Amino acid sequence: MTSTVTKSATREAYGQVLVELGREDPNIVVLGGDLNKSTGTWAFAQQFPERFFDLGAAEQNIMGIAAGLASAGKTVFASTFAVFGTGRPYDQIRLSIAQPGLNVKIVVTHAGIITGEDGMSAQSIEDIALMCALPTFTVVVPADAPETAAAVREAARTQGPWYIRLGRPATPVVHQDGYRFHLGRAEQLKGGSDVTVIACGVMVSAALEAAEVLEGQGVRCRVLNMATLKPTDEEAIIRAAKETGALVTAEEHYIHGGLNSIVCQAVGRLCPVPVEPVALTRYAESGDPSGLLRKYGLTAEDVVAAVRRALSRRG
Amino acid sequence: MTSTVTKSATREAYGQVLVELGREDPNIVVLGGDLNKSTGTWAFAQQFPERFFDLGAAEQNIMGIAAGLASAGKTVFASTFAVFGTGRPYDQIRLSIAQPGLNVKIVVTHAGIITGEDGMSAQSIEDIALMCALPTFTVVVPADAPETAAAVREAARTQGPWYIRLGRPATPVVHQDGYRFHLGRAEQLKGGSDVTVIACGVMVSAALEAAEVLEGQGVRCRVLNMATLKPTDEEAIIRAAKETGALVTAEEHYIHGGLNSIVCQAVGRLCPVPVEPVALTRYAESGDPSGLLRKYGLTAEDVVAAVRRALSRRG
Amino acid sequence: MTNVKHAGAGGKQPATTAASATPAEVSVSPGHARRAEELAERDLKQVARTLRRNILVSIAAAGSGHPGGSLSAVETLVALYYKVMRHDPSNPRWPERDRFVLSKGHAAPVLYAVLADCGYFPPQELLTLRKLDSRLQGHAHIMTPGVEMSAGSLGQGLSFGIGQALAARIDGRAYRVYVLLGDGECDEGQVWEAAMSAAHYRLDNLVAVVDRNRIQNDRFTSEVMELEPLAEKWRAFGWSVEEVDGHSIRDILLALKQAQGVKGKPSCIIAHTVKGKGVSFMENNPAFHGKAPTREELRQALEELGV
Amino acid sequence: MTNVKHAGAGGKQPATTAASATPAEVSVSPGHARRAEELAERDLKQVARTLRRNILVSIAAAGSGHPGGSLSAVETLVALYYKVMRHDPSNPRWPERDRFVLSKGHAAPVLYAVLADCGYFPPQELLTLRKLDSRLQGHAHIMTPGVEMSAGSLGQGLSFGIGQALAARIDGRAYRVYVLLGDGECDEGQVWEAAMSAAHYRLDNLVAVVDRNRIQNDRFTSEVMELEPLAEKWRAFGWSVEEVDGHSIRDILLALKQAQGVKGKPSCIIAHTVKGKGVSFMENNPAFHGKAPTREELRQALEELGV
Ligand SMILES: Cc1ncc(C[n+]2csc(CCOP(=O)(O)OP(=O)(O)O)c2C)c(N)n1
Ligand SMILES: Cc1ncc(C[n+]2csc(CCOP(=O)(O)OP(=O)(O)O)c2C)c(N)n1
Ligand SMILES: [Mg+2]
Ligand SMILES: [Mg+2]
Repeated sequence: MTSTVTKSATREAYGQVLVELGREDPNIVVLGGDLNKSTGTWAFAQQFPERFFDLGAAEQNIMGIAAGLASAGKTVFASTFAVFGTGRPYDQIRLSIAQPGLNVKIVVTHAGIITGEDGMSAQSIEDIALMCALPTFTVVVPADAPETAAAVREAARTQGPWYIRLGRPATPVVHQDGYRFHLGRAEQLKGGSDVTVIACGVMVSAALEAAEVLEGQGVRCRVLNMATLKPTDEEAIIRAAKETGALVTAEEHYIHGGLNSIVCQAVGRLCPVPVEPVALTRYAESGDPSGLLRKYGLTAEDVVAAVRRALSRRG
Repeated sequence: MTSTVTKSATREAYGQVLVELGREDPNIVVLGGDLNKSTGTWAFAQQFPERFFDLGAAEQNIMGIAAGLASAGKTVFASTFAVFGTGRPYDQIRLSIAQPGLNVKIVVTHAGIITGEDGMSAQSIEDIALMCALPTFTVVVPADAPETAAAVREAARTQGPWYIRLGRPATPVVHQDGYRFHLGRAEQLKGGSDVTVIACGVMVSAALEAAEVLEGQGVRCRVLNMATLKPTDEEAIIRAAKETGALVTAEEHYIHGGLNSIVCQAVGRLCPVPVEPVALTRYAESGDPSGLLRKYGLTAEDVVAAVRRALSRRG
Repeated sequence: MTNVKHAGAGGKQPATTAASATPAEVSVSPGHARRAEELAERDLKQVARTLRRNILVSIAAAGSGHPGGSLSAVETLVALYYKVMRHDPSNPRWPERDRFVLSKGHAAPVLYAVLADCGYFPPQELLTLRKLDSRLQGHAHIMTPGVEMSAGSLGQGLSFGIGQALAARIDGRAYRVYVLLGDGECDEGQVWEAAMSAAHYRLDNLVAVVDRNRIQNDRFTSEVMELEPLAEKWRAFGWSVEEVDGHSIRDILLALKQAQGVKGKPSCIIAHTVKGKGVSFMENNPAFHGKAPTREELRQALEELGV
Repeated sequence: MTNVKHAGAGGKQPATTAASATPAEVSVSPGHARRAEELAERDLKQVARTLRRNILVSIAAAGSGHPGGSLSAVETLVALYYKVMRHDPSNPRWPERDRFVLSKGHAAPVLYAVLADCGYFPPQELLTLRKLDSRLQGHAHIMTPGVEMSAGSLGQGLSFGIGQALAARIDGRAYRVYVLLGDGECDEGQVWEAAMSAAHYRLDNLVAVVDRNRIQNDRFTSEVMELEPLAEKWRAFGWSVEEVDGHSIRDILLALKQAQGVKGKPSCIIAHTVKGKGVSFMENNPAFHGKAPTREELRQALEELGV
């Protein structure tokens, strides 16, 4: 990736949209857990104090209150860090929100290992697995700030429980401002017929970078941004499987229960082809984000290597 | 399945072995959460009161205490119902047990929809997804009571965190007493070269029943009992993929993050073949176990139908 | 005191008496359909007996379920649904309704019995409890008309009720929120997270009733996990606390009335009750926390209840 | 009072004074290696200053971290590690050691500073804090010699400590368990689950210290989530409670001694502290909960500390 890449933090985009939504829709209520200056909800809290509630470091209570507010007709955004917004209150999300299908949007920040120096306790690498295991949830992992803004707006418009996964640091922007988000539809960012890389979140820009490198080596690599993990765009996966014959998945998540899992299940049921994973296989540690991405195998070079493996296995 | 099938509850087998282990090893400590008369831990509690602690309905605390005991050298068995032993204390399991890799065995009962009349809140259909998302955990879903006994013994012998998933009602017995459990190795219960059904838990007996039906129709169906979901016996999966060309997975679990997911990931990486799932696709409801299995598509007939689909797609 | 809409028009409904009923039949309170203001204490006691009958009949028909904590909560629900809460069985989602949140979702049979008796659904539906395709789930679920919250995993109802109470504040609505908790349920940390936050936000439109029947799933609460001093815990968490005889409808009504006068903080009513109340062999017996009566036990129980 | 093994042989180690140190250097307490019994109050104050320096230097070197809650806890850790706890830096897993559990794992820098000063690992390693491949993780993790528990998600340490305290009981060992909690951390329900169970099991070998610095992540605790009356909460949960000036080592030692005499129940010490203690612009300033000082801020801070 060249040094002219624009970077922007998805959580900042979230914070901005939340304020706009607050202005447009008096029905929106925001809940936080003593991390509002970090998740982007602070601006909303300042502008709409009567529709903002800080519950402190008590995440189970956040989700239960979110459910109660939703049952009374509110559109609720509940935000904290990914670890504290998924695993900590999982049973509450399941029983109070997912099973009755209430209108709660859990928007978390600081997901993945790019959370960095705080170390493994703070690095959520299993949240996609957890949230996709809730049958009624929509699960979205935006690739960048513009997609975050669009997805948050779509969430506010759509009834039902949503999970949106955001990161801490500024990350490369791959979309234009005003980009339109299509729920449940994979976005083709680059055409190609030799192989397809399906990526989500911060790995989308790595996939694009990898595809550029591969192009220079004569490999026509398709790149799909699978921002909506659930409901899954199986059609796009199958089209890619049929048309390119081999897939690579790239995600900043543990290998179990995330994007690789979803893609492999779709092809297993509909069109078996080789699928090479780029994903985490263990807990990481403290360190700077880019050093961690390198050490734990989540760079553009790792995507290139996976593409090479996939190509060699292509039927 | 003929009416001569023996049935036995896995949780009862667990309770018995726990008492034996308590006698053999003074280092074993058992924790419960006000469900000891249901999980099978009550006999241990009666015989070894100084090594048994009931923490009431406070599952987060159970897991934290388990970790502390393990850090002081104890082999800890922590038991409650599957829902309350996974999702409720997930963050505690992750941080206090999984990340430091402590020697805690979480043995849950009342997993799956066969929990029955208590309804969807009590029916754990996502616990395998959750527990397999913890990189350091061993995850075992025994097929019946003898396998439960053997797996629990193996857990006590082996350092590190384990998850063992048991059920409520008496379920068909497919193994002899004294059966030897091989951690991380799929067990071939029936040979066959046309197709393979890979099953775990209560679906193993359904798979065997289905294979018998299919045999009568001239289909030679291999049956693997994948009791250890993690670490995964990829070799057995790949052998089955290569030798039989099509797979069916059968699990009493939501389709995301369970056995189908694991098998599809393995074939995607190593040997792409069609994989047809038999699994849940939504929350269930109150009802008798067999009625639920029928309504939600987890019977031997459903396995047969999946095998037919797999065969029609076989390369 | 209240603007009870639930009874609708004043027409009587057919009463089923003990004499004419077989154990498998459910009863309807004679006169339940009159305007609730007119219900005298004697009538309410009769309603309570009918509810106990229907709890037992429905659990027996299901073959599983939780009689103990359903029976102990009968008077609390009678006080709320027949005297205090503004609600409308013909419009379960009426925005101005007072809310009742059953946090201890395993006590669904008492809630179903009340809702059926109030007219949210036909009483005969009680016999479908816990059966496949029924609207009456083993643990309360919002699919049932009149049920506010899906429950079953303990400790979650108070948070949910706080959400509803905050919504009332935002929307400037006058409704009040009542949450019923088990005592064993108070083991759960989420209850204390919720308690702390309700005080922080000064939710005086919120009342928690703790069914202090001294028994949880396996054993007595003092054996499993000591809760005392329970009232002091709630007080230290910033709540106004009253302790009452949870089988005296009059006491409960007094405490509920008092709670309406408390300003700037939420109210907790610790209702001292007997688990399995009304059936000799279930009373104070942990074995009947989660076990259905046999047919013979049901017969004996109904005989004791005399309804 | 204690059988401190940590100091090992009595040899002195090279002292680094403020005058000679650049901001990036860590200090070693002059005389820390003498037997702790001999450490006078004046020496302990010097140790505290050194620890503050090392906290700031290590966080500044890392470029991120949590100075506020590390600085407020210094005196508590000094009292425990230098005067009260039996521990052996050359044998971190000594089975008879007293346990210190840092529940508020983000305050790892104070624990690392203490452990390094005691000799668990070389003080220079403090400069690797939060860097790739370091043993000093951003939140305390058991990979570090002397760290009992992996932390970082709040609310989990008291349960962990209870497990260790129960193990002591089972094994008939005399060790005691000390758990340090943040005040904001007390929002977490797990803390109250744990508190209830520690009282139920009468764990008089367990002490919880709450660092009552009145600030949590974003703001003051009274703004985010009111905790008062905090002492009454712990009392209502069955604990013996003392409140002390958490920057008076003498007061903390007195309370710890008193806790040793409490039988049949666990002890809670509420240590009233100042978040960011010792650095004027960090004191009582929520902004320095989780922000590293700039190079210039570090210089100024070290100047203020005079070490
Ligand atoms: C989170 C959770 N843990 C455990 C259970 C299992 N359980 C069901 S009822 C019960 C006992 C509840 O006791 P209490 O709250 O006193 O209810 P009551 O006596 O009113 O029936 C338990 C532990 C549960 N439903 N949820
Ligand atoms: C479960 C959980 N929720 C939220 C956080 C984020 N967080 C980190 S520190 C902190 C504030 C803690 O305040 P306090 O316990 O008072 O710590 P101290 O003032 O001693 O630094 C929060 C909310 C966390 N680490 N864990
Ligand atoms: Mg009770
Ligand atoms: Mg604080």
